[in-house]
Amino acid sequence: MMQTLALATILLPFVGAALTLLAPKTAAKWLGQLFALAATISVATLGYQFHLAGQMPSTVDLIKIGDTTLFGLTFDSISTLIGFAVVFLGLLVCVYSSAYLSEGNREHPHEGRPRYYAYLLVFIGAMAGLVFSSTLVGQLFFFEITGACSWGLIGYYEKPKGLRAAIKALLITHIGSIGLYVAAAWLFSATGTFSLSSMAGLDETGKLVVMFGILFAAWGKSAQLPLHAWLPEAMEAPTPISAYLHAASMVKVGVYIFARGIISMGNVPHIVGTVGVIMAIITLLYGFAMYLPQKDLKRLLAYSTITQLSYIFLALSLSIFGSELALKGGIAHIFNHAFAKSLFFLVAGAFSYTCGTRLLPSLRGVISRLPLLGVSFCVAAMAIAGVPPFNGFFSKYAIFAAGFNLSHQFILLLPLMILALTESVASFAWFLNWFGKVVPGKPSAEVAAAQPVPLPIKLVLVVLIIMTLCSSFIAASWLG
Amino acid sequence: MNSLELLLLSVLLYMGSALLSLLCSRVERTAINLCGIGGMAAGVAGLAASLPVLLSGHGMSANLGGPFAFAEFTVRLDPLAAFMVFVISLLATITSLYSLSYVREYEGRGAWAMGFFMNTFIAAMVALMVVDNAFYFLVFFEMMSLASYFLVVFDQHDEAVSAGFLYFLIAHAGSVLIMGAFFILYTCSGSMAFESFRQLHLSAPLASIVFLLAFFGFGAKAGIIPLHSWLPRAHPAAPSHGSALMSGVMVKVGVFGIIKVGIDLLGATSAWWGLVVLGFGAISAVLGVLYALAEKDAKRLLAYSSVENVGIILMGVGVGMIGIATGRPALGILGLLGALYHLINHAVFKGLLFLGAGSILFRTHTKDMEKLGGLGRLMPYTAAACLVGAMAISALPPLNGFVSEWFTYQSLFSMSLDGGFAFRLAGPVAVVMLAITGALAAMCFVKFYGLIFSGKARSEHAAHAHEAPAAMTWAMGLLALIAIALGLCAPLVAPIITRIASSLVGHGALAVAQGTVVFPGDPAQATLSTPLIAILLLAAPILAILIIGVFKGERLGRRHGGPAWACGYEQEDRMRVSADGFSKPVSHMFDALFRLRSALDPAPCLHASLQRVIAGATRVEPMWEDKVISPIVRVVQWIGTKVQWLQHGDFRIYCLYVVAALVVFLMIAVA
Amino acid sequence: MTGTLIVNNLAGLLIVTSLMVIGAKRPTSSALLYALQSLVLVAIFLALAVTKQAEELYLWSITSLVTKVVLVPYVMYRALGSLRDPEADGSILSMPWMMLAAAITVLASFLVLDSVRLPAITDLKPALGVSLAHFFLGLLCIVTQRNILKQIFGYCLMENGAHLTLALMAYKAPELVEIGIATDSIFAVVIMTLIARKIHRTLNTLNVNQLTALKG
Amino acid sequence: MTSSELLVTLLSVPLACSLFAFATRWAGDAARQLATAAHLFSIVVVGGLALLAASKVLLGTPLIAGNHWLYIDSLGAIFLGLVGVVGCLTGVYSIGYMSHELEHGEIDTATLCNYYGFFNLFLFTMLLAVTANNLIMMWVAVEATTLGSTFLVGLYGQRSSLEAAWKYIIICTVGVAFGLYGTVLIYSNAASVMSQPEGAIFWTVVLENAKSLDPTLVHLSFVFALIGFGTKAGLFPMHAWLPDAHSEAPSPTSALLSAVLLNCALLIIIRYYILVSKAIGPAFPQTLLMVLGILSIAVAAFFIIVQRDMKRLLAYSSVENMGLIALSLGIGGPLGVLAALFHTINHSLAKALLFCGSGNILIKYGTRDLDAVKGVLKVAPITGILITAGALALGGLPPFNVFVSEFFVITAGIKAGHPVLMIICLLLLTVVLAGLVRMVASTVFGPSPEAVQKGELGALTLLPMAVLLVLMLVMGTCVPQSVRQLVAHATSVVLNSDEQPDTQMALPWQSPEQGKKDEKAEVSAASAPVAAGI
Repeated sequence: MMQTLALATILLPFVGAALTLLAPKTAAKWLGQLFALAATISVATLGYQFHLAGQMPSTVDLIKIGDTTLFGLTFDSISTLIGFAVVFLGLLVCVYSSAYLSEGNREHPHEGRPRYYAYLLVFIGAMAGLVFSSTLVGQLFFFEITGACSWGLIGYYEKPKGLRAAIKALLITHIGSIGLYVAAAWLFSATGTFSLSSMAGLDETGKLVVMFGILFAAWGKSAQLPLHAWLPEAMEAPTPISAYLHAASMVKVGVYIFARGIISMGNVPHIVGTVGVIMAIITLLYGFAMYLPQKDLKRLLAYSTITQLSYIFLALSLSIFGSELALKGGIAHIFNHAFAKSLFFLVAGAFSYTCGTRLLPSLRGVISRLPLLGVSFCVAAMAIAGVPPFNGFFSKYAIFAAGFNLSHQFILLLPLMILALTESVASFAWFLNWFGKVVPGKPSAEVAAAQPVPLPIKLVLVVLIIMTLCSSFIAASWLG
Repeated sequence: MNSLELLLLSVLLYMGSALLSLLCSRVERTAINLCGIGGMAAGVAGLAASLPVLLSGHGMSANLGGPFAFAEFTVRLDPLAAFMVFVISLLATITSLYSLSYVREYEGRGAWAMGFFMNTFIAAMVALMVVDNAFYFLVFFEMMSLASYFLVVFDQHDEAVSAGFLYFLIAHAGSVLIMGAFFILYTCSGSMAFESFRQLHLSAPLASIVFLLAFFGFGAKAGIIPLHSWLPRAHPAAPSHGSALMSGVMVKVGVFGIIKVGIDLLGATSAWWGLVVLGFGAISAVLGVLYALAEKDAKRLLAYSSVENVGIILMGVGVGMIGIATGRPALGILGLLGALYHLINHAVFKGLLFLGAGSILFRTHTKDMEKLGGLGRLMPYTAAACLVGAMAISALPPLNGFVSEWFTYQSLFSMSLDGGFAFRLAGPVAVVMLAITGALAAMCFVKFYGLIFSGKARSEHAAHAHEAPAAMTWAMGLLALIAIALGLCAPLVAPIITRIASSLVGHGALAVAQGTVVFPGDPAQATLSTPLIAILLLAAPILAILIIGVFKGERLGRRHGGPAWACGYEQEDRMRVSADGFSKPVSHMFDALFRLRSALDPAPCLHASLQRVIAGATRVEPMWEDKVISPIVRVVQWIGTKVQWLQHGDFRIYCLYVVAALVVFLMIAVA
Repeated sequence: MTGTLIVNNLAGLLIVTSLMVIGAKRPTSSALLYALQSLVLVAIFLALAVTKQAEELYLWSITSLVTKVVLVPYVMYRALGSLRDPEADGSILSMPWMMLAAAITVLASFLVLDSVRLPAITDLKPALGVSLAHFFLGLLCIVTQRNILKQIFGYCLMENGAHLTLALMAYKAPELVEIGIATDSIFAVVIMTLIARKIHRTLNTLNVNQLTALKG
Repeated sequence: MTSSELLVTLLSVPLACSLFAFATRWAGDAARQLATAAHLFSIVVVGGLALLAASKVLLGTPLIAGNHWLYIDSLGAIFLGLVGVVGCLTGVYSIGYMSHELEHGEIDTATLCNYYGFFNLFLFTMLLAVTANNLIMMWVAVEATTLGSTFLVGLYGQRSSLEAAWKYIIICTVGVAFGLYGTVLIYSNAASVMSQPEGAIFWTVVLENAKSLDPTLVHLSFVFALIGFGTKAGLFPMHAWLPDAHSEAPSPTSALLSAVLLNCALLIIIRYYILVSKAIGPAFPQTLLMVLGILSIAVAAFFIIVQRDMKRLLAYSSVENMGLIALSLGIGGPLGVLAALFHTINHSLAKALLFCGSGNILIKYGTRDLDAVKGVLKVAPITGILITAGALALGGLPPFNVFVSEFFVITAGIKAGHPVLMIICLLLLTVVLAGLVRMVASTVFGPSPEAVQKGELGALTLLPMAVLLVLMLVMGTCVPQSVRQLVAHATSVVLNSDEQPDTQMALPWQSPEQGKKDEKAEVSAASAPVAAGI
């Protein structure tokens, strides 16, 4: 049953994508939403089934060559949780897009093309596939599909700059994928299988190679230094896509495979953790510094994504040193950040839609003219900055707690954690600063001339606000 | 219903009314009433929850689980928490009453949202007092800051927004320090529960780090100098009932936190912590009141005065900690008694004064004291209530401010009598500073009252003001009454607070009251009877009036009003005492301290460094493109163009390639 | 004079004729010279056939006679005779240098073959060396000549060299193979000729240097 | 139909049709229809029979026919199948493409007849190449493919196409001539050591006696064969004819050249590889193949990244893919060979698709210049989508097939202990991907030029591409059992061993018992807590 549901979740979007391409242009957006909805229902049912089954982790092999599993599904509390997030957010983005990509859009007035929805659906399916995959090959397979989809979506507007950014994204993540290639191949040559569960049986060198391979791939996808350069440029994408790419899907691929690797390997060499932590901190600080000059809301969010992912890397790397709390915190942060950042991006999109600009200096006094956007902006900013009762705090707290706890054993972690904490405060300040400049006050000319927010956009924003409030509790209770 | 259930009810009422208020955004009047009445009901429930614990001295706790594996939601209503809940509920009840009328000012500007934030703010504070887990403590701490932040920025003008920014930033930074302190404790105990923290026996250096982190973290919230800079900007920006709560209660959360960590969790094991607290308290007190004195803005003045009062409270806390650390429980109890007593007192009179300022603002739309004046006649009830508040805050007996300061004095005296050199030196110094504070505070509030209520109106608005609506005057009246009651009923109140203090110190209760007198543990040292003083104070003027009335009866009737005598000149506006003029001598005297304020202001320095970082980041950002990616692309393309040379068109050369390959491979084969 | 000696000497003659083919100015004379060379080749086949008692080689020589001595030169004579492009005449290497190169090629081929130890050809090593050298000579023609017609001849020379090698080493192979190879070469020549004509018609040149539009 | 009849029919039909098509030029007005009909008949027969033959091989033993001259084992069957499938599809595409060219006056009817004639002749020669067992016939067939296709390359008779045809024929004949030397060396070597020399001409027989061959000569002959047939297979540095010929030929021909012809030459190389490996061990041939392979990939990658001509770019991509196959063969081992064979199939499908797509663009825009072609998606959306998908697939992105085989190559390489080489290879593949994606980005997207009329070219030009895309998807996600078996058998042929890599791929819908078992396990897992609760 679960197997069927998972397969349905993965395949339905692909089928939908094919149909979307074949169907008449006007039907595309409805088909897109329909299939995204179907996938969401499927993944939600899967989660329910999994819950009924007592949340026992299980693995199903699907495609085998001899004894070698090429592709299989893994069900545990992590895959179901993240799976739900990626598919559900896909649905929300679909719904949002149906209103965003219309002639009424002030920044990019045009009706959404079928290929947009097709790419999006494929993206959803690929993400689901990646999340449920029980083998490295499966992960690599869907990893690359997401890369291809991101290419198509970033360059969607067909502007030279966007196309360039798209190629950049594709290539950099593809270079990252080399790590995964090597990891999968190495795993195979050492153990004769691709399944993640066999990673535990590797020798020390094998573990190092495989884990560093995965880490490198993860850096590429999750836009960590030194492979981060694609992400800010990727803001050329239509904003709902940015939301999906940089909140729920693309960048989460990296951290997810890293998390999977750590869980599957069990006893990961500490050097991986050390490298992971150090790079995470460096990226964190770099990403923060890059907040400062940004005037475009989306670019600011891009760098914020980079730093938030650094937190996740930090958490996951800490979990290598044996902290269960860090692992859970990291996973929860994947989940929480997905909703919070989606919200933020979609707010940025709504600004583009209604005001025709998303440059922060020209946005002012949003709350009086566009109250929902103001509230969403605030909720998103606070969630990202980690202020309770919004979700960001809860997972970040766990990460910091785990980090400080570990610093008892590994004293050198202490300064790093303090740096991270400082960054947290500083980014809080920066978001608060922008909040103060954008939301309250007298409406600027652009805001004053804003058009009303369409219903689907409103709906999605409200859902996301609610999720931003309760996702951390969902994650915590689901992960146990 | 037991206390915890009542408490839960209280929080639910706050939250319920807050959420309902959100739903009533279209009918703002309903939202206002809902929030006000809901808040009052919740406040009453809170009072009902805390009173039994206060009176009995027995706390209770419960574990509610929660979704987070690393932190259980534990609630603990111990005497200290009950005391704080009492203070919060008390003020919340009254401000809610006040808000019924006051918030109408904000109709059409999102009054519903204000109600939401207000009640959430209170709910967060109440919850914060009783949670017994570091994680949830921080959650509620931040929620409190968040909700109050929105109150601060509610007016949406630039000053409010930047004040809010500063406020929230400092609060958040403080909470991060607190988080750090908790993390150290967590690392040692392996659990987030406060209970497990209490069981810990940390090494002295580690405990000191924890304490200092917590002290500065909470100190930022309490507004101790030098972490106070947000306070005089944020409090005036908030709506007045919000300021009342922020100033009256929220800053106390900081004090509460210091007590919680320093005494409850860490057990105040090092005496120098107490000295630190005492020192910062004393400095805050003196500087706070000095700065207050120089203010023209009524609410800013009150805000600086909060800094001062927090300083006084902290002096008590410091003495309490020294007492515990040096093994003198009586001193500890006394110090804490002074602190806690002043805590509730300050909540009451500062609340009262902010509400008063709010009423004036409500009617005159200005906070600038230079533009007020003569309101005593136009707003008599407000004036009367403010008079009580001003007297109380100036520590005039028999009002409550006097009692708590008296206890603080007594504890400082006790400390000076005994113990190491440092303490014997610190005591008298602190006493002196407290005395200066008292004197300046009195001056400050003379100015406050005098400029606002006496004399003639200095502006159109002030001239046409009239009494505030009933709900507001009632609220102020209630607070005034409570202020008086807390003073007069000191013999009744002091033992209750003593019980709390002794439960903190972990020592048997100390007798501090007997009959109508209160005394600092030992009646031989000093005694004080506020009822008696009251009688005496009331009796003296009444006696005088009676005498005059009896003997000069007809003269009183012949009195008539006229312009004040101005040496024979016509009355002119500039002859009147101005806010600046009033405090000029003091400003002169303490010029250095005022200059210190601007010299030590880190803002310009921070700003400059921020600009530098931004400039750096602007340069670095394109560097990846310029220095890494473009070169790679260029190199690849360069190689490509070079490789293209291989395919230059002449097929004869192509044939040679084949031959060359053959030759090379043949050589390989043969070799 | 044994059969092998005849074979080896005739093989030497091949080199000379091929140099003449390369050196000839007009395509018609090249075609004639090529027919001459093919005749020598046929003679070698016959000599070999006698020496080795290989009946297959008789057949080979007949087919070669038909195709290489008659058919191919005829085709080329007819088809290429009318094509002239004075600009294309000339070679990168002048004749003396060409000879030197040929010599070096022969020498090198001998050296390479020195290491080969096949019992069947020990006594025919010189011929084998010549065949290899001849092949490379054809290649040399292709590489050095500026006229595309010369390159057709170069191909033919290569073809002859290869054919000789085949005859020396694989004369026992089924006849059909030989026919296939012969057919291939005829068709190759025909097609090359056709294309050369087309090129001349379309581009008005036979110069290789004009055929360098496709690059990169 | 016996295997012999089958093979003879397979070979004779295209030859006959070809001759018929040549003949139709004298048929006047009916020429076009007649030639097209013959062509259609031929390609359908070829496609059907090739698959039939392949399936026969799969089910039974290798087919030997024509007095041992023709031989199809599972290795040959793969290539035969490819010739059949790609030939058939590009044949169908040709009909659409060429009729378009005819209608627009690019060619006349006689040329069309010639085209069909040469097309089928070309098919015939390629079929011959992959079915030949006779070593020299192999060479002859390969040489014949050149001859058959030269006219196709030069079909348009323009300056550049003639130049390309000239270069093509010269370089290939020169190169392949070296192959003859290799062949002869092997043959005479075998003939001299075998008791029955007349068998030495057959590959199968030589293979049986491979152990007794003289090692030095085997070394030499492999070098000759590799260089010779490598020229035809388009390996660097013998590739130089390839971009010219592929880019100048009519697009269906380019597809055929790139997707099938190269493979035919490759098959010969593999045949030699098998022989030589058995005779002197695999180390030497593997080294050479790896060197050629990685060089091809490297050089082609850089060519691709700077290329401005669409078809030349695709041509270089062929070089790159051939290099990858060679590299994989060079890596060796079951996995390496398996990967190489898979990649052969996958590359053929992808490249055929792209060349057909480029043909559509060429017709629409009249140019292949990447700077001039813009907005295909708006002009011809289906073509645009197919090209995009094809280019991504060729760049090695899933869910398409090339990814799978590239992944296997890498896995094989790392398993064989060449991690650094594989990383370099992956980086180079990234460069290739960059080139392909850039091509798509600059052609498919962007605003469409005013001058270009909107609309597709018709079903005949789209259908083959769509079929190819579907095949690629299938090969990328769930490779059919039969193909897997065939490749596995072929691998064992290449490795000269009876042990074949286990490719019994189990898919959930293919093994009902397996699925049921899992479901049962799931049910029991689900019911356990319930039971405990009760």
